[in-house]
Amino acid sequence: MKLLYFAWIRSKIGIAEEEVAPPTEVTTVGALLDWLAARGPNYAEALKARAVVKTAVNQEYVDPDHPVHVGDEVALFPPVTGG
Amino acid sequence: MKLLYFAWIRSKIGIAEEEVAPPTEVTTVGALLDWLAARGPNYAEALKARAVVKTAVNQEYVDPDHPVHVGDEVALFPPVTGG
Amino acid sequence: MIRVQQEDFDIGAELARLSDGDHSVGGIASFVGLVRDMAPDGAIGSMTLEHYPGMTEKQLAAIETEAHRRWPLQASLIIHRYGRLTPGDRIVLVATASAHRQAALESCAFLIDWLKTKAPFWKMEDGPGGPQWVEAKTTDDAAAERWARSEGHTEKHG
Amino acid sequence: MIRVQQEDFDIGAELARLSDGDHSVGGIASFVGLVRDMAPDGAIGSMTLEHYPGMTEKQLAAIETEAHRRWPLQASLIIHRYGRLTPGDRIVLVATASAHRQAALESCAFLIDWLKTKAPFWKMEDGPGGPQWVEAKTTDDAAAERWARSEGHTEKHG
Repeated sequence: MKLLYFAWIRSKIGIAEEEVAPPTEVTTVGALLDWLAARGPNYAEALKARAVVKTAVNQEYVDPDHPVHVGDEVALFPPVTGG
Repeated sequence: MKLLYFAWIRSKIGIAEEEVAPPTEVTTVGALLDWLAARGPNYAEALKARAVVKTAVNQEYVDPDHPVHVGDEVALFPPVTGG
Repeated sequence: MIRVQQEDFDIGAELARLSDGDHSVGGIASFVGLVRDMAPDGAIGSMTLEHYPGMTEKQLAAIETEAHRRWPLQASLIIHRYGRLTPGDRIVLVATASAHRQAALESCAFLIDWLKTKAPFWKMEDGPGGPQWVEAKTTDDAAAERWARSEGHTEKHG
Repeated sequence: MIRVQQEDFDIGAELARLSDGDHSVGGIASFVGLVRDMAPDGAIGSMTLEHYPGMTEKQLAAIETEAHRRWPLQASLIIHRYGRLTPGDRIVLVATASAHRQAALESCAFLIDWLKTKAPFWKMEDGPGGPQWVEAKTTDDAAAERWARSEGHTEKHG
């Protein structure tokens, strides 16, 4: 599973992307965020304001109950500020 | 009093502008139109659909009960179609 | 700013000028009206735009002043052409610059809607059956009417 | 058409291309977003726009498709820049061409409102206190929300 981080979530975690292999019980985006937040203080800090963490799976916006699978591209980012 | 005609009102009357000296009882735009319509078949034809004849006095839109005075510039034209 | 002219205009240059040197402008909304070939058989070769010199400028200036009264605008521009035009030609440009996107978008729509019913221009199309005066559209009256009803709006007070 | 690029764009040329050779276009509405100098002391020297390559194009294409579904449009264009920009620089251009004025105006507002909440771009401002990520505005959510509510509209069926 490929994870991508953008804007201040990237700054706080400290890397822009990584390959991860979460345990098999991590079947949703929400569970993935919980698992990530427990990986270290940088992750915990980046993900603590969970309500403002937007998620995309394979480049489409999804809700926390959306399933994640091996091979997915999952992106975490704050609310967008373009335009 | 200077009269200006535009678009199909000008075409029907046959001239673009003229100086007129209506009788003193012509004190409003509405009375001016009545007086004009009686001046000849070209005026009658141009002004017969009175509801679509727009009027301006000194370059401001006015209603039929607006007063007219010696020296005014009075314009008659159909609904505008610019833009 | 108001311009009534026969010549074409350069949209890129006009819009660039609207915010030139003013870094408080966050957005520029614009509308360009073009001559359409309305005839089903594509037979309209040209049209002629007549206007009422003097009153045109007065009305356009009044419309622009009203837009600045209703929205917080840094700058605005109305250019309207007259004379002979052919399909695809630019007729009119309205543009508004504001710190706020919605103010620019709304005031731009307001300017073109009001201009359509207030600025003394008349179109005559040269069709296959000879020249014909274009009839006013009731949808234009309805579009202008909605601005008469909606005096207040969010951006001005927000 | 969608373009995501670092380079600036030429508004006049882009808008001219939108109606080029298509005489059924009666109007082109556009919105250009510019970098504002937000700091009260004018201290923002530059900003950097980050985006999510791949998803950006996908989202912009989806927004554009939705605009064509809702309004009768002849053509549309979204250009969004990324990278380092300074106050006064153009960030984004959205433009819509239609036979009908209201369709062009409404769809243009729709495109920029939706883009603001859906296209994955993030602004980082280089202020006097160092770089700072720009916070999303709730007014942007509200602006996008109003399009979620207003599916139908006059021009499409009129």
